[in-house]
Amino acid sequence: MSQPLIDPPGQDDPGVQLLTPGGRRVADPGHPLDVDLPTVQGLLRDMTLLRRFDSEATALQRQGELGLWASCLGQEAAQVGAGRALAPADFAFTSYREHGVAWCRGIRPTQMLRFWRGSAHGGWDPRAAGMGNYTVIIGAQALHAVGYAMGIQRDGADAAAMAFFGDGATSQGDVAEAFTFAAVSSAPVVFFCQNNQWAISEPLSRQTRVPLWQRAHGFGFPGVRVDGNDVLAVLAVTRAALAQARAGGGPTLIEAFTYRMAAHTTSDDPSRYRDAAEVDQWRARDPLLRVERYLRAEGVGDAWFDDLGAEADDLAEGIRSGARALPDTDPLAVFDLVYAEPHPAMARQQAELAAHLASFTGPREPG
Amino acid sequence: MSQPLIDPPGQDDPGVQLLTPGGRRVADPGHPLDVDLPTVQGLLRDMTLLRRFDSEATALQRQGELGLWASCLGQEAAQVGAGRALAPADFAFTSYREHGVAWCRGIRPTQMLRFWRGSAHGGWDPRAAGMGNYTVIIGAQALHAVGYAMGIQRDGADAAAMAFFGDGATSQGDVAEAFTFAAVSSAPVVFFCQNNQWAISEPLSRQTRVPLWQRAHGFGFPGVRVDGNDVLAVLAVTRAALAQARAGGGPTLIEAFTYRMAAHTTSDDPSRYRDAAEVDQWRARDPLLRVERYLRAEGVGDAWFDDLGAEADDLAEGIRSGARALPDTDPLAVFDLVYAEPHPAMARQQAELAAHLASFTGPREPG
Amino acid sequence: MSEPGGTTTLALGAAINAGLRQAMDDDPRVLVLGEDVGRLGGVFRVTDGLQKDFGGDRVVDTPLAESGIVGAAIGLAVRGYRPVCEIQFDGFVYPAFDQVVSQLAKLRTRSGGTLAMPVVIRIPYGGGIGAVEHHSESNESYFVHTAGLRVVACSSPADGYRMIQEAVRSDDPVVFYEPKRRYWEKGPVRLGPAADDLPLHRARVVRPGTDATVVAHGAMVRVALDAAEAARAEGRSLEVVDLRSLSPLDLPTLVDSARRTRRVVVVHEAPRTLGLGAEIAAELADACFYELEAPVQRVTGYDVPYPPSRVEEDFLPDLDRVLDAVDRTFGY
Amino acid sequence: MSEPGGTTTLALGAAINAGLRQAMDDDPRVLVLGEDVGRLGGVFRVTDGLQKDFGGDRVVDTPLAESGIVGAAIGLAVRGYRPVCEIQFDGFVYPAFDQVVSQLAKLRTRSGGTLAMPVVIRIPYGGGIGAVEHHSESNESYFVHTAGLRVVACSSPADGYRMIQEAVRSDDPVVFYEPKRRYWEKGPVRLGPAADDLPLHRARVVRPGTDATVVAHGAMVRVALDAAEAARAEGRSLEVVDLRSLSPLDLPTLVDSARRTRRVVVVHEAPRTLGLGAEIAAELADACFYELEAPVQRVTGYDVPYPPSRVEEDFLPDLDRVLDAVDRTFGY
Ligand SMILES: Cc1ncc(C[n+]2csc(CCOP(=O)(O)OP(=O)(O)O)c2C)c(N)n1
Ligand SMILES: Cc1ncc(C[n+]2csc(CCOP(=O)(O)OP(=O)(O)O)c2C)c(N)n1
Ligand SMILES: [Mg+2]
Ligand SMILES: [Mg+2]
Repeated sequence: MSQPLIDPPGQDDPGVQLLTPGGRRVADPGHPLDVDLPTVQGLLRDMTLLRRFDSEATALQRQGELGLWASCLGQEAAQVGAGRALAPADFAFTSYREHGVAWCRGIRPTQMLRFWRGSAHGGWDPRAAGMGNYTVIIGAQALHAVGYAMGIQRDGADAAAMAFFGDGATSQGDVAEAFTFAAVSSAPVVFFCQNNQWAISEPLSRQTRVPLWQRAHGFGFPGVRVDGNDVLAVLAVTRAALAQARAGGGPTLIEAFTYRMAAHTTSDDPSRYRDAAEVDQWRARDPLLRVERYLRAEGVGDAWFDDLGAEADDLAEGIRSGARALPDTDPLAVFDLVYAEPHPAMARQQAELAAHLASFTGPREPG
Repeated sequence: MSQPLIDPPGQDDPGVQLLTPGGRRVADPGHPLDVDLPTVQGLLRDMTLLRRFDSEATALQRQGELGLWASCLGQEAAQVGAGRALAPADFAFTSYREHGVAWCRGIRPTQMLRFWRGSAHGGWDPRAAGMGNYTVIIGAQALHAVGYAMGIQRDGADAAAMAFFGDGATSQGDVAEAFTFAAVSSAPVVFFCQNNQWAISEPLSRQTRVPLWQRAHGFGFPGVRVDGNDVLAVLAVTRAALAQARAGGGPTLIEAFTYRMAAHTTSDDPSRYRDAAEVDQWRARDPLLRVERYLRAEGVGDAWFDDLGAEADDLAEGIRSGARALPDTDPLAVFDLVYAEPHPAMARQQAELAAHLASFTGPREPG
Repeated sequence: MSEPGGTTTLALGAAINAGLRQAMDDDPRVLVLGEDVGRLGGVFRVTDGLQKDFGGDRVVDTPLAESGIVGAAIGLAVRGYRPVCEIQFDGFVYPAFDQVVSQLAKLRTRSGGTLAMPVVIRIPYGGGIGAVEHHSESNESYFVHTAGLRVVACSSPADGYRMIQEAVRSDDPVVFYEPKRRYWEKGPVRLGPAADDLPLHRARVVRPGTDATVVAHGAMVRVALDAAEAARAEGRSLEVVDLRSLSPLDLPTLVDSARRTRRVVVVHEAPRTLGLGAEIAAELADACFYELEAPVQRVTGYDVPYPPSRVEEDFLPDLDRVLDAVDRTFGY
Repeated sequence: MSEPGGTTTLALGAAINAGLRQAMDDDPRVLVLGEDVGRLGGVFRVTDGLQKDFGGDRVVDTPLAESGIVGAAIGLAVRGYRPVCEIQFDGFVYPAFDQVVSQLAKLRTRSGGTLAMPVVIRIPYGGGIGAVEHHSESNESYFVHTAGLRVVACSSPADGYRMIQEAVRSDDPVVFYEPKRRYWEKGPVRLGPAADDLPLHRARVVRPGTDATVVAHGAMVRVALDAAEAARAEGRSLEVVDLRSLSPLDLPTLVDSARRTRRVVVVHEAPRTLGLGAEIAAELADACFYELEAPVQRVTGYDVPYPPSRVEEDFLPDLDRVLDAVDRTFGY
């Protein structure tokens, strides 16, 4: 009986594009974008520092300083374009891979690394940052974004919520429920799906047989595919969707068509399931390179790029030392985090663990 | 901020129609149907007996013989049209309201009433009937249908599965997951959504802002709306979808546009949330009346209708006496149903209950 | 109803309704979310009239999706709201299980203590109303076992009125169990503020006694009280403790009672295996090892899916089974 | 690997793989469903090579949706298949909770005993591997409390190989826990049929002893054995019982051991409140009221969300906590 895998149609349509892989600025009448050169430089700076952070984190994991790392290599434009489209009053709910969004929200790399080092489950105050902590359970955060957006509606605030998730996540019931809740309440929320073509070892064809942006139409709101490796296009499309949401126009689904260049995480071995040739193809569509080409064509010279390189080196150095210096959670403090109000079991068990830890003089036997 | 409820567009489009409310046979080139008069008579017979069963069950509930009843009044054409489209080798997974489908699968009314009387959770052998037991958890059965269809694929069998659910159910994550599983595996399954406009007190606009049949397109398979009060149209559309599924053409979503004429269940009071005028409007689109008109125009005379009336009277009488005679589950037998293989706790607790029950001489105090 | 501050007589459902109304009056950030909670007022009418008085933005008829309800409530809580979710019947909470267990319960910890989750999940629970499958379950164990949640059950109109307000005021997520078969039973309720009330997480000795303790919650409190009354005829004095808080358990009150009576019976509708009785038995065996004259006895639902309604009375703990268990504690 | 029938040495993960392969060889209606189970062979490689050898129809990479996986498995079971679902990590089973608890567990009862549900749900569980949130949970209590399910946990390669085959052969749904931190630990495995093996739902005394009994399952069996070894140095003889079956519990074996040693410690990673220790303590207190010299002691995870990995060792039950608990049983 075996059903052949159906290739989701439109795999060769990259979506809305404002900057070609070669670095040529193109116009899309439906998606105007008015950016000056310093803004574009700022975007490349974000992406460059993000990529450096990412490679540094991968290295730190290899050195045993992190327990795990989920690389965003190749997805910098999607994350920075979307992240920079967010206004300070907006709020982002993400999965575990959106380091670029966190970067744009002003969260420091070392704050992010607390999670990956195993020092804490979070690493920042979501309300202060305007971004929730990493969410590992696939798709769960989409509903949080919708609920938050329903709160924005009730506050009459000029703001929007944004939910980030992957292509695999679109299969989860929670994401569909989020679409329904958002649609019927016209909530000011933007769904930003980074279709990086893979969910660990499963290609997109295991999740859908049509392009993901089309999913939105079945729920009654617009869906759009954007070249996720084109930071300008992502910025334009996301800004427009957020503006529409804030203005009461309801939700939009953005499919950022991109590619996971690295392994799923540092625990993963993609050679078991995908061809190097596929990765090579996508290398030609590198999100940073095209901006560099564009900027150079616009006359930005070596000096600026050298400065940026130096800034990246400094960042990397700071991350290395910062990560190693990250304090572990005090085991006894764990009990204080669970409940806002006093709880007898927490008090009892905290005392129990304190006594247990105090009983050690030498090193402990592993369990 | 309050968002006005958006009326799902297309509320005035009844979908594919082959028989007008006035009883006129119309052609739809995309949905041919070749039925002879006896077949149409058979469909009206099914619907008439079903309606009589339904009203009898409502009466039995009022008399205290049933704990609850979920009427299918107004939905007879949707259920009988779909039920008669099923082939013997097909398999139906339904919610709690599809008495008409069960009827078509040869399940006897008294078997169905075991559930509503509180005598048993099921009432028939699903494999023998080609239909699963009533499913109360909204949407859960959609996934069972897809799994069953995946089994059909593996068997290379010429059969299809069919999932029945309501408009409200389309909001459940499980239904969306079923769409995804069916789409990516091209499983031979037909999703049959009876949009009866209400989910208890909630109108359709609380579940969607576009017509439900469109939901399918976002998942990559066809969706179609059919006049759910037109048994011929339902038969034609469902037959075609089932044939396509059996032939390897994958899933279809059918939205049967209909109306819940009665309360949600006998526990419900719809006067709290909907206008009698709305119900009256739908009365004009009665699914039985139009077939009667058609048959009379085709020359079917009073004698046939009288016979049918008499058959319905007999059925009702049989249901009344049959329902009262339904045996309750033996409480001790409950323990034998839980596991297929021996289980010490079942044995122990069965003995415990047996001893407890044996200890009573007179009537027991209520708990 | 009488004046605020006065005492009136209300059925349990109406008392919770009054408590919710008070909570919404007190704090504009309290919202009610659920299926049919608006115009219909909920299938048990516990939210009756609230949408009319507080509007559709504060009393929201949601799409039919429990994960969606709880997930949206979490987002609303992040935004500073205090949502009260209604799950229509006990058996319909499972589609929301991931949002409850992996999100709601863990978000404060995940956020390093920065995000409070003042979300209440109301669940009408338990059997005895002649309902079809999934409408009679007692699933408190799942939530009691889940770190990060608080779980309570009310048994009387007075407690229903007070406890729902306290649950709404709590900055932690509270699963709030309502014994649906008692919704229509009436009792005195003192409306208005009552600073001197028993805290939410304290058990209450609802009938003092000396010979054995019967521990119960929700609908089983009445069964325990009836058993105590019946036992009195036989010359036995039973103490009845209404747990009220299932998580955390009020162990000091339980231990105190057990030490005094030296015999304990725990009653609940939930299945026996890993029902609350297991935890109470384990704790009391530990805390009162020398004091207990007999092992803690459990009178519970059986380890089977809740049975069809025509035989449910045989499966629900009743007065006779409670008295039998008390007898057993005297057999050691 | 050696010849079928011979004894070979395998890691736990490889042993379960071999058992699955055997089960698929034995019965063409056995299917494997899950995320990444095909080409990748699962994130722990437990299904490695199965898709290659049995094809994509029998080893199915599903969409990323756990409710979908279990729901589809139920439909396949109705059609006569015997699906083995892989849940990638313990913390990802909750989205499937409704399908497991309201459907899988109840369908046989609902159908009046006509529909068997031979579905296995494999869950790599527990901590100690330095993982991020949701990857280290021990959530067996939820399923042990659920009537209609069977729940087992393997602790050794030999058991992994046998028990997975028995679980697949069972006509009831089985939740199959695999202690992920032991996947790479090796042990002897006798391949091929073994009719004389211990039945699936029997506990095993893995180390006989006389002074106290330590009850454990999964990864904690090794901790218990290490504790027993350490105790021997202090002159104490600990018996170690590997539960293997968590539901039903093998009470006769537990009661027998408790009556002999008169002191019992239960060890598990799951949180304390309503962890399995509660049920075992309640049962043994009842069955061995006069025999126990001390209340059953529980060495468990704390009632907090599983902590960040850099401190997880402080939270996992370890040799010292087990020995402390044994000491406590001698303090009565
Ligand atoms: C509910 C749940 N199921 C399974 C997993 C395991 N898992 C982690 S990431 C992942 C793939 C996610 O793919 P996608 O949504 O495309 O995001 P990406 O990793 O590509 O960014 C899976 C299956 C999980 N974290 N949560
Ligand atoms: C998971 C779940 N949530 C809630 C309910 C309660 N409930 C029973 S029927 C119903 C409305 C269903 O509406 P719809 O799907 O349109 O089917 P209809 O009753 O109209 O046939 C609700 C909310 C349920 N049975 N299961
Ligand atoms: Mg992906
Ligand atoms: Mg409906």
